[in-house]
Amino acid sequence: MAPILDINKLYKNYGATEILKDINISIEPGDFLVLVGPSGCGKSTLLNCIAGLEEITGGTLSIGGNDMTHVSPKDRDIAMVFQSYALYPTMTVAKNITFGMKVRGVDQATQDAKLKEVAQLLQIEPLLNRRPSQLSGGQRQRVAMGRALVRDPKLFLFDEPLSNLDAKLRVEMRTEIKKLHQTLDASIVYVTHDQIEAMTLATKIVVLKGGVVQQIGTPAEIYNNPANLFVADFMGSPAMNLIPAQAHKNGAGTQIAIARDSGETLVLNDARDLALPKDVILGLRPEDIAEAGFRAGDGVQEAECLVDMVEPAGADTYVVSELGGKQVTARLHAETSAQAGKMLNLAFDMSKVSYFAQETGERLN
Amino acid sequence: MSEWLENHLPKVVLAPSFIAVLIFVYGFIGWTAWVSLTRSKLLPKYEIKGFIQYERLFDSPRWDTAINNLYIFGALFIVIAMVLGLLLAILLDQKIRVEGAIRTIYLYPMALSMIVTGTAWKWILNPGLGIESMVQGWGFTNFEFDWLVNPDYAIYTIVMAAIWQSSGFVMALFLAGLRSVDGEIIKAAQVDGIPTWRIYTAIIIPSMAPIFLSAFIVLAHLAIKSFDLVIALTGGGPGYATDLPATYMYAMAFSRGDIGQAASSAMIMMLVVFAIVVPYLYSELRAKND
Amino acid sequence: MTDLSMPQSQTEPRSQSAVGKVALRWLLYVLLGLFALYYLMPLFVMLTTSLKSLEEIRTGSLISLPREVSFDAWKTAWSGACTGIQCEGLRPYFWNSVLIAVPAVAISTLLGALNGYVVAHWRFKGANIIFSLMLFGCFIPFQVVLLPMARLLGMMGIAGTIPGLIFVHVIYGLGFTTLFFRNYYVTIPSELTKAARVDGAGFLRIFWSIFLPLSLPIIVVTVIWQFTQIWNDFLFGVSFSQAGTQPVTVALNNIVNSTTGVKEYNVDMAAAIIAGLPTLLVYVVAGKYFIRGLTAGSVKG
Amino acid sequence: MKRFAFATVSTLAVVAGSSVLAGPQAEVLHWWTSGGEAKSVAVLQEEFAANGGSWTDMPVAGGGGDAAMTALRARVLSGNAPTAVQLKGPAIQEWYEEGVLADISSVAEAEGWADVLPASIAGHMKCEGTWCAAPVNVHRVDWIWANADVLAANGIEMPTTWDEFNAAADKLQAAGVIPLAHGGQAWQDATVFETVVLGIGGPEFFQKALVDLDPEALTSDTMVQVFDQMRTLRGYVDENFSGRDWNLATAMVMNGEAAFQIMGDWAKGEFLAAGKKPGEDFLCASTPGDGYLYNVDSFAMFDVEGDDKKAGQDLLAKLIVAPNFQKVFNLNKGSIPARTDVALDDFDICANLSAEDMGSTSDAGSLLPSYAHGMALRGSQSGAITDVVTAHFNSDMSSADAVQQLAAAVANSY
Repeated sequence: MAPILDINKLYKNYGATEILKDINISIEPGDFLVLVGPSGCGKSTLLNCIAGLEEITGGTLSIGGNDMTHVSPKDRDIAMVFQSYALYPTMTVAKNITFGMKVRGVDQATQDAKLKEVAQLLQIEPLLNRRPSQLSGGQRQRVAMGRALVRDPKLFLFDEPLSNLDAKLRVEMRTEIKKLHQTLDASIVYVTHDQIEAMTLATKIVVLKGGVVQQIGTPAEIYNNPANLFVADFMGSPAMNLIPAQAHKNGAGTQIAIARDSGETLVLNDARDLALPKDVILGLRPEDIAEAGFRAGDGVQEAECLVDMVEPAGADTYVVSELGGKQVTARLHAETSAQAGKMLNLAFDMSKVSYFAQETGERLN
Repeated sequence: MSEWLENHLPKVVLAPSFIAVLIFVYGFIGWTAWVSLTRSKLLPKYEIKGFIQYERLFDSPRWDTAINNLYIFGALFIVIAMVLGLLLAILLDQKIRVEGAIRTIYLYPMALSMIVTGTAWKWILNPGLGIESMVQGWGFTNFEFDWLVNPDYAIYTIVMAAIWQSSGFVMALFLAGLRSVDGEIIKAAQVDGIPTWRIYTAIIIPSMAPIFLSAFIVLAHLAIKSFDLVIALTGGGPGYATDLPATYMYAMAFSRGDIGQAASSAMIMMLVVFAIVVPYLYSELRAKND
Repeated sequence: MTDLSMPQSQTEPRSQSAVGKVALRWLLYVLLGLFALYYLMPLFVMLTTSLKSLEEIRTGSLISLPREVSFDAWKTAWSGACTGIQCEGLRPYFWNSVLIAVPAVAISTLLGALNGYVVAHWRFKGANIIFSLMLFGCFIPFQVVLLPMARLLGMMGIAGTIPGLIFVHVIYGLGFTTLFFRNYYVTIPSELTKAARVDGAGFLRIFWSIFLPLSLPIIVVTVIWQFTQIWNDFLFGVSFSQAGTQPVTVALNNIVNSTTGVKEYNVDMAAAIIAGLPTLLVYVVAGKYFIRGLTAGSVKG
Repeated sequence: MKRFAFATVSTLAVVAGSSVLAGPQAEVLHWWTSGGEAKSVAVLQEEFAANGGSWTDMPVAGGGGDAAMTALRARVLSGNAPTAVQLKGPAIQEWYEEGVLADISSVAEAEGWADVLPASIAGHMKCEGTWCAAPVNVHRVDWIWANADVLAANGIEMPTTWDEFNAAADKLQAAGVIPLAHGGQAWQDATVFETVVLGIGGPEFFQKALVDLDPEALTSDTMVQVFDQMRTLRGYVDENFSGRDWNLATAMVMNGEAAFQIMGDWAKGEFLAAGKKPGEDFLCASTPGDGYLYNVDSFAMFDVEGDDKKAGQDLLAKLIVAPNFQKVFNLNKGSIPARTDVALDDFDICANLSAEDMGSTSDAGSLLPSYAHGMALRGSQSGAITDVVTAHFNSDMSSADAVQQLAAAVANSY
């Protein structure tokens, strides 16, 4: 089966400024692709290019196997949900949802049937005769989705649809979108700057920065094997610990030395045979540093560290310690006895460590 | 074909207006520039004779008066109309019971042309007929208000009538601005115990900067175009003490049959407009482009 | 935001503040009243004069109330005053003005709306320059364009006709109408256009179904502005009309301005008020929406 | 002009749409719009209609014809000129030089205009030897009007020299009467000015200064004296004169507030309208000094296409100068006929005086064109002079300065 969306060597310039550079993305039917990155990374522009709302400067783009590079939005068989919802203010909810069909000359009976179906699905039947100004944020969000769903397109595009909602509603709607994706088996491209949204929703994530793709992969790949320092830092909360260290070949494995302001150098051993340069950045997620005795495995190594700060967070307690000139966060269980200013024995899971080159930030292992 | 049309429709829609403006504004400005270099009298002629018309213009004491009047009139009119407009807007913004009626009263002069109201103003300002004689009739025999007939002050009566006509519109602009200021900021200021007048001077008025700009432009354009007003009120007199560039130009072109001279004065006027409007356009488009 | 004095008054002794508040309130109304007098004065003079007899105007004070109210002058102005060899008052010219103003307002408003829509939401290369050039057109003194315009109207074969006058008014109204609509439309989020495009609507469909229904406030502003300008225009009216197409302002001028004839001030004033009635009416009826439209449009909060 | 012929024809079709028959046609642009003036023109329209013509009225009032001239320029430039236009003085020749006037010599010769019109007036109607305009009337400009009762009460005779006038004015001022009713509008200032030039300098000086624009005359001592007298007159005017319409000044004379007014004979219409009788309630006399300043209204015919329009022009020209119209029109308007062979029995004493003086001054060579009313000079020159006159009258400019400025302004006006 042909990929539902295939972007090939896409470039986008505004005058002399390059907004997107050499973008290559391809997704299969039923994929949920999330474009994630900090603001200004070009993710919304890329979405607009997919929608045909922006002309692309170079490259090709096909949807459902058809070349759509220069096709106008209305002929791309897509539907889009916007950050501000972009509901037509003078139309009722029902008219908002059926506007697209009306424009396309769909007969009234079909319109009514589809409207009913979608209204049911999204539970917005009581709202159909209201105007957007009479709706709450969450309701508007549903209507906006309804407007997209009713079209039954090949590809759904979502442009930061949850960012205008409050925290609780955002989580609810997130779940709902995920459910919809599963029930409809729809193909979706979804833009967000929220890495948690990306992780929870995506079947495939594209991390963008400065108009360049940093990494494409499943959420697990992105999380566990970030392709560079940027991805490592951007994805996950609290962020991955990135610690300057020195690597030495040590028999079959690698010896890692981390300088400490207080006390002697911390020396850890990675059993993996890695060809590393001397100066590296060691990346380790907070959950891969545990209190000694709570984590076991081949790669686990223990070391005494001075606790600078203890931050209870309900389910977990975060402990911060200085390593290699950085504040390193460890995620401990809630009942830990760690106390600020005291030494604590920590267990480092060296099998999970990522190494990055100090100069380029690229992943080394 | 239809694909092309769909893609280019915006340009196609804008094109007729643009072409019209190109011809009927810029073409005509060009025409005027050309004629200003000729010795056209009763009807335009197209044989270029150099800058003689500009020399004549700058030699004319009447033109000097007209330009000076434009400065006085323009500055006073714009400043006072703005201050008054703002003041009225603030007064009207205090939950006035009959706001609708008062607002209409302030606004209506904009609806009437000066051909209509000029005569009434002439009478009101005339010392023998209007305010002066009325107040003297009340027993204040020393009361004097003879600006209309005093060559040194007549221009100020033009300012008065012009303000009468336009300040209501400025008031409307400012009132609209006041109504659109975010209420939360004001509540916050009130909670902080800031006095009302400080709230206006420190918070509300500064946030209306764009309206000041719009009001300025509308007023500046009225000031430069002011014509009916002068004709109806003073006819340029006493003497030619209240002549403005627009009336000067009209007199030259249509009662004197000196079209070349009129064209050169028009070009100078246009330069003044240009100097005012271009910075505005620049800032306007800069600000709203993002 | 209007009731600014409320929270403060709670911090002061009650009675004192209440007195001060009432006094302030009175002062406010007195001020507003005084300004209202200033604005009403000319209208008052015109009204009273129009109700006096010519004899009373010659002998009495010009700004006193009429001793005897007479509507003869109004009747004369409407249907009897001479505007040349015809003495039919303003009536026949009124209709000319309507024929000129209504289409000219409608066309310039519609074009302004389309132009504003393009400039605000379909920006293409050079759109801003085009817009600036159009805006500058607002500021051209009309005396400048009279002669070349006359020539072009002649070449187009519409000199002296009502279509010719409509044409002129539309051309020189475009700058302002475009400005009004553009400033209003830039406040409408561009996502709305995008959503509609994805929904399959084209340029005109989006304008018709989405922008036009949203435009009522700014249409009111534009119509008021244009109607006032066109109805009150004298310069174009006198230059580009001929016998039979002269607008009401030219007729008014013919009644009011006599070089060597006897002046009937009461008729002059009555004629002036009659000629101004449509615009006055528009302001009185639609004034409220005018302010509202300005709030919605050119001013962003 | 040929280029625009098709446009002209098509627009004319619109105008002419109302009358299907191709009788004589005329669209007449004039600025006689109100009261007596309009009724006077209506007389012409009736005669025109009685002769089978159809008249389209195109009145444009304002500014002594300024607005009408604006409209005329626009009409001519658009190739859609009116058939006949109220034009006067050198403006006729100016328009002729633009090549847009029609030749009506055939009518003039058939009707023998040359025999019935005074030579100087006929001169205004000719362009390079051909007849191009038809005179309607003769207004005398150098009139002084007085309230008979006020003069009698103060024991004053109508003044015949400016010194007498000044003496009378001083007397009146002492008695608490405003000596001179005047409206401070540029053209009224100019009207007074030219009568002073005529009175102090005499007809020859007037010709040199205000017709030939001789620099020597303009800067002469006589001219300084003229400005001195203007300054003196300024002292006789009440302080509210600025911007006052001429008819309000006339009203001041009528109700005894003021004694004199210097104004053309249209002021008579205002007296008559108020029911005053010449010779009894008000007096008329020529301003101090010799000579006669005339202001002749006339119609010029513009080049138009179409036989019906040309026929209209000929008919119109014929009727305008014909004795009947000359008489009826001028009875209405307060002026006197341009042709000298009309019986004046029905006219009042002021008109008779005017006609008498016209005859005698014509013979004496002191029948002169009024500069203030656009009879003597082209627009730019007369305008330049008026600028100085009105600036002097409305400020404290010295007479010496005024004379200098006058010469400079005239030099700068070509």
